[in-house]
Amino acid sequence: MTAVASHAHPPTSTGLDHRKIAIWAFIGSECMLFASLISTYLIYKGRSVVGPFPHEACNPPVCATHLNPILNIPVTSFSTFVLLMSSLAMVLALAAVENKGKPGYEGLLGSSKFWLISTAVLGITFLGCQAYEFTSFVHEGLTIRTNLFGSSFFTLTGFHGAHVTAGVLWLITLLAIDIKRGLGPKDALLVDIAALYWHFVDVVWIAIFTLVYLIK
Amino acid sequence: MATAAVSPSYARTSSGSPSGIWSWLTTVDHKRIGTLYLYTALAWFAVGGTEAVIMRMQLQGPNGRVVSAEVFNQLFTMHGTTMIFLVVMPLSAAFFNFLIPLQIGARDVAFPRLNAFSYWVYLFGSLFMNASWLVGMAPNGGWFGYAPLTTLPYSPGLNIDFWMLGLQILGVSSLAAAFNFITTIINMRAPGMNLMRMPMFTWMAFVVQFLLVLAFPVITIALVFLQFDRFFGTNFYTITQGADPLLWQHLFWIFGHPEVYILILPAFGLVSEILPTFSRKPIFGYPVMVYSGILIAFLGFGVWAHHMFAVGMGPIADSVFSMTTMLIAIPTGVKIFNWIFTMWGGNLRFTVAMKFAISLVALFTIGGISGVMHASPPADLQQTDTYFIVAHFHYVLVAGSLMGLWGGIYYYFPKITGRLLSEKIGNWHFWLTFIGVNLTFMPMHWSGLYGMPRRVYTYDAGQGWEIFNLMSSTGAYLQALAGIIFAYNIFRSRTHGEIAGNDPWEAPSLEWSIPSPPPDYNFETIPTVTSRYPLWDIKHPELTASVPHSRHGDERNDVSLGGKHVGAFHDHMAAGTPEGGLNPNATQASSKVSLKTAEELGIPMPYPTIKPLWVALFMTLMFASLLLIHKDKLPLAMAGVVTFATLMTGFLYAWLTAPLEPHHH
Amino acid sequence: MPFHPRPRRLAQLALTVALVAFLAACGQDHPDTIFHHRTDVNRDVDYLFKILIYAGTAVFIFVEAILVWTLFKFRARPGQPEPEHVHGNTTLEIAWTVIPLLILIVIGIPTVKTIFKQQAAARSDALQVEVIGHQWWWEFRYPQFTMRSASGKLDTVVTANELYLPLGKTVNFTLKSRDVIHSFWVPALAGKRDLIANHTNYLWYTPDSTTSDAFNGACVEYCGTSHANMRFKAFTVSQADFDSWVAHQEAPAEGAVAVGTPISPDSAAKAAAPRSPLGSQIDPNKNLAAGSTQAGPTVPSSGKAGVGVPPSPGAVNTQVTQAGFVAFPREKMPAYTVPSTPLPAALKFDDNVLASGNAANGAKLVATGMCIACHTVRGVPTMQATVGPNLTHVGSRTTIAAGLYPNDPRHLARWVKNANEMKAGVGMNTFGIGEYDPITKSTVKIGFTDAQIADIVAYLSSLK
Amino acid sequence: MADQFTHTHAETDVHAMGEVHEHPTWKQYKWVALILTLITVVEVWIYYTPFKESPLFVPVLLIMSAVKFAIVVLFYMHLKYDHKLFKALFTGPLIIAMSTLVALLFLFGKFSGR
Repeated sequence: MTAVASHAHPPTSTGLDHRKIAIWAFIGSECMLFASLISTYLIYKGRSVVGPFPHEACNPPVCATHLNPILNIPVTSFSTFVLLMSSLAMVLALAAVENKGKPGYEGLLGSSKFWLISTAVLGITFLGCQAYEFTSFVHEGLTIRTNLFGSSFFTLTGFHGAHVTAGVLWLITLLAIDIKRGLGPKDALLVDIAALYWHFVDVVWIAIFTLVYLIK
Repeated sequence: MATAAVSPSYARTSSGSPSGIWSWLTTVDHKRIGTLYLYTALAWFAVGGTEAVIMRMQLQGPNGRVVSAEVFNQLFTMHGTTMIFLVVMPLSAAFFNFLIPLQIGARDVAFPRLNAFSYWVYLFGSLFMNASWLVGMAPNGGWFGYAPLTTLPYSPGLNIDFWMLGLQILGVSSLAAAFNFITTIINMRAPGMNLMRMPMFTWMAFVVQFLLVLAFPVITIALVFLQFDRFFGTNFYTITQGADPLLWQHLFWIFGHPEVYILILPAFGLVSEILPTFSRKPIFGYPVMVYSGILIAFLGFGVWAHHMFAVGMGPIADSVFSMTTMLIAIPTGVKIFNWIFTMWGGNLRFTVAMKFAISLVALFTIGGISGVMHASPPADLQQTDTYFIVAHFHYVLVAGSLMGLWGGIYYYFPKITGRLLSEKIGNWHFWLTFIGVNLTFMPMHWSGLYGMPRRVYTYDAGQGWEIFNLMSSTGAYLQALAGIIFAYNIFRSRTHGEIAGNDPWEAPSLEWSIPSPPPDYNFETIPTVTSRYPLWDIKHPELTASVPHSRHGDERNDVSLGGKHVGAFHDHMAAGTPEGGLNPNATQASSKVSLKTAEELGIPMPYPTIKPLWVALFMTLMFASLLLIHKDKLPLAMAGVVTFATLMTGFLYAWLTAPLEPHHH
Repeated sequence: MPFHPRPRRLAQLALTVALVAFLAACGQDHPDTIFHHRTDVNRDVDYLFKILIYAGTAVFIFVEAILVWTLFKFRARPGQPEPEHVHGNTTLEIAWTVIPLLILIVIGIPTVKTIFKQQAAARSDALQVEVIGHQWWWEFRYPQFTMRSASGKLDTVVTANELYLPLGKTVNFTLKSRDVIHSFWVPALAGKRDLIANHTNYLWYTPDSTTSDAFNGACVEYCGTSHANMRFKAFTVSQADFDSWVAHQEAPAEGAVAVGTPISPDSAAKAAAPRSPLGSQIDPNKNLAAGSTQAGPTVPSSGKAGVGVPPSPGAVNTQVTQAGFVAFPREKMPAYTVPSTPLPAALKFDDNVLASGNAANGAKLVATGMCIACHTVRGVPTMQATVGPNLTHVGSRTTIAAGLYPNDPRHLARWVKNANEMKAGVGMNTFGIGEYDPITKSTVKIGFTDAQIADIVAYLSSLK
Repeated sequence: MADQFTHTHAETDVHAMGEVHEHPTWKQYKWVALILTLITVVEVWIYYTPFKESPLFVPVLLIMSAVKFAIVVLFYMHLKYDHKLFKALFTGPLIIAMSTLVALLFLFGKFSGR
């Protein structure tokens, strides 16, 4: 059998797993994707010819009726906090998988299922906030077609939301595997790459929250 | 496990390897995928070339009547799009696929099924985009697709829809392949193959993958905006809503300029393989060649606006982008000189591959010099959007990229098929190409400076442009003839070419140490690499004693010729003598050489699978469903998207959960 | 060389032929060349271009010479020993990094200087011309020259596809687009600049040769179907002729008046009110008294016309007369500015009816027909639309369809009959009965007969 | 099989076989979460104070979000503890992305104070 084994896959040149290199390359690529989206939002900021506007009221004659600034900072601050907490849950899920069965990881801290569910639920909460935000904007007269702000805002945050959605589906898949056969230290990489993706999406939101919501 | 005589010995010409349509549809072998890329890209080259010839027929004389304005606009749009996305990039991908694992001493790429997926996406995407011809609505907005011309009010037909959806599909292919190759090159190098020992082609390929990964997201977003504008009524490019048409231009060229290097660097890499081999000298200044490639790529992200000097960005931006653009000339110039000095002092053998490589060096220089002329905005304002710039970028992309790629095909065809391309026919191909290219594109410098705008389907008589256009058209016909000869050469040599043997050119790198065509597992034993020129080390250890970057403690010090230890590398050169290529038996028939199968050797090979093809197909159909929106069938379009997305996800899930290869032990 | 020499001999032959052809070509006339020295800007560009081309040629010869020398010197010969493996040479590599850098500095400094020079604001006394790109024609407006119509509407001198520039005076173009991106270019005068919606670009230069001349201009940014057919003519004329031309343009065409259309020409109105009461509006200083051909600049700093060009006394008339310069004389048009576009074979028109065209009938047809939906003929109250080119002085123009055809009855008639057949994708409807109209996607039933078209042509041609 | 390859890996850029498992601890995670929350609270708080009108508002916000960005990347994405290759794979593109963003804002006149 040794003869056979000698032909088997050699270890990788770096000692790292292929998938982890690929996910980091992917995240690098995503940087450019979101940079393009954020640039567009910032370029078009203040260039809309009709309201509603993000931070300013819109009055006649520019708008038919008085329109309040549309961004809802309290709700978004809450959803930002939720997403940050989901990142915490995610690292704890990874730690639980990596250290399954080790001392100090008994109980809740070692329950990868709990932390995966928490992450997913927090992610879904974030998406719920976004859905609430979008519908209330539409009620206030801002759709993706209304003006440059609407187009670039919905596209940017929508792209981010789509990434969160994909992340939630990924987490649910991991959860299904965990329920089916249990995730252990051997599967740490599976969780790790999902976690990297998840944190990256969080990090993008940190930038969006400041650049879109807080800065006038 | 390794029981003998389970299957016949490996030989491509006999029944050893699986054959038949199904084996190609399900293949995950990087070499077969590379071959698929190669022939598909060559087929599209025929299409793109035909488009060019029709255009040159139209422009042969003033007031031409061969095609209408509308058809001409579709032709130049599709000619550009085809040549860039369906020919040069996939031809490069063919070499990436075929060569990267062989050059770094790997058995396959990091994600073999993803690799198959990339190819199928490319195939379906290219078919989708060209299907527009069948409905008479080929894209007509130029390959650059400037908004607002491409927005709904100015382009209400399906033409632009085909284009933007097609590019999105092709982008998926390029991105997937890029992640794959990045991982492969970082992670699958054979022992001893450190970064500064990688062959130049692999280096340039490595750089190109990063360009792809960073450039394609930007065009993706620009196209998403266009899609949203056209399908959902957003305002990214809507003039009446205050949109800025320059947004598209900036996003497009942030992608578009790195794209130029995506097109040229693989050819540079191939030339850096060919020149040393046929000079019998190592590449001059290897580290500088590597760094200049990286520098070109890096600077390539800081020059995009030189495509936009005419839009009025203001003197500061013009000056900055002018300077960064001029800077790029330096690493490019370094490459040219290093190539020349690679040949200097060598024993030059003028094979067809070598001739193509040399003509890249000679002619790319012209494109480089006219490039610097364009880098000066005041001069550029007279030159841009005339035939002068058409001349410039065809010297870069035809006399540069394509010459390099043709050279690469002559050089690597024996490795791919086991047979040499005919040098006799190849000489006709080369000289007709060389004359044709120069006759086509050199006069365009003059027609441009004498005031002829580009992208015109007709021009007036008496402007002094007639003779130049006639020459350009004649040159184009010569190039077409050259293309036909090339096709014949490939067709004939595949079955009647000389048997190549492992190493017909006495080349230095790993891919030449294994049989031609290589067995599915590539290397019986993963080689241990001890220098940049492993095969030359074995053949001429006395000459390579001073190779830099062969660090202390390297096994290369143990390498010696004739019977003694020459490294793990030497042991497995199954079909050859220790020297690799000069095997007298090999020139007779490689098919007689008995190679062990992967199974016999106990090498786990990935299972063939059809799933990537299905995922690619359903993804393409998902995008294609969006076309129905403009037929006022939104519900049907959405139904199509949902159906195909579901199918795609289902097959993707099946793919991801199926094991890649047998679990041995 | 084990290979067959025949292709190479072919190559030598081809190169010889190409060289001969080149020499023949270079001896030809190149009217649209960028190497004309008729503006300040083009001379600067030429200076820069010379640096670029000399440096480029030197590099080219140097590189190719070393390359060719290498190829001959180091070709493989039988029995040659293996070449020495040289891996690099730091000195050399530094040399060919530094030397190109020096060359680039030599190019870069004048480049940046020229950028800032040419993109500085135009001198304040420049002639202002507004260029507006349309799919696929050019609108040229002269905002410094305005007049008031009987109805009190303030009009500007506006023309289509023909640009008149006074010699010796800097012209500052304000570039805009109504639709997609276009690019404004007269190669013989200066480099191009794009016309972009929601952006205003500027371009200035001074045509400063001493002889009047005609040049070809073109759109050089792909702008859709008839991009190739979006051309124009630029005429550089003496200041006196320019003033005369302006005066003529300010008045409605004689033809419009002659056929008895019920309006009072602007010139009459303005004769009564030599000073516009408009004070600080668009063009406060202009609003010339009718006939005073002094091309008054808008800019307060210079009360006088032009850069040191005195008002031309010969053109001072209360009436614009045919004796004055009203259009670039056709007989003086160089051959290269006369379009040679062949007529579409499918489009039939009975040229015999043209001789019997009645301008008065034509005037009625135009003023009451569909033409009013898109065009302006100043002086005709119903003709106020600005979708298509302004036709006030269409009869005096040398070409139609944005430089695509000569402006003569034969071409004009076919244009009116079926413009889409004459120029692909054009926005003008088909008016010839029985012709197919791609815009309405139907055959024209309510339109004009050939005889009616002849009347319209007679009328349009009279709008000198 | 290991001994056949380990010696040949000496000169490749390998740190260890398999993952580098120096992940931060639970304690660190807690602190990181706390800091992130605090910064977010401060961000939102100053949004509602007169400081909003200060010229320092934007720079301060940018710095705070950069800090948040950095600590998530360094600790939650454990880039601080991971292979240097990953640092390169992330920071390289990030630098190009941010430079592109800044260049675009400049080109569209966002820094010219209108």
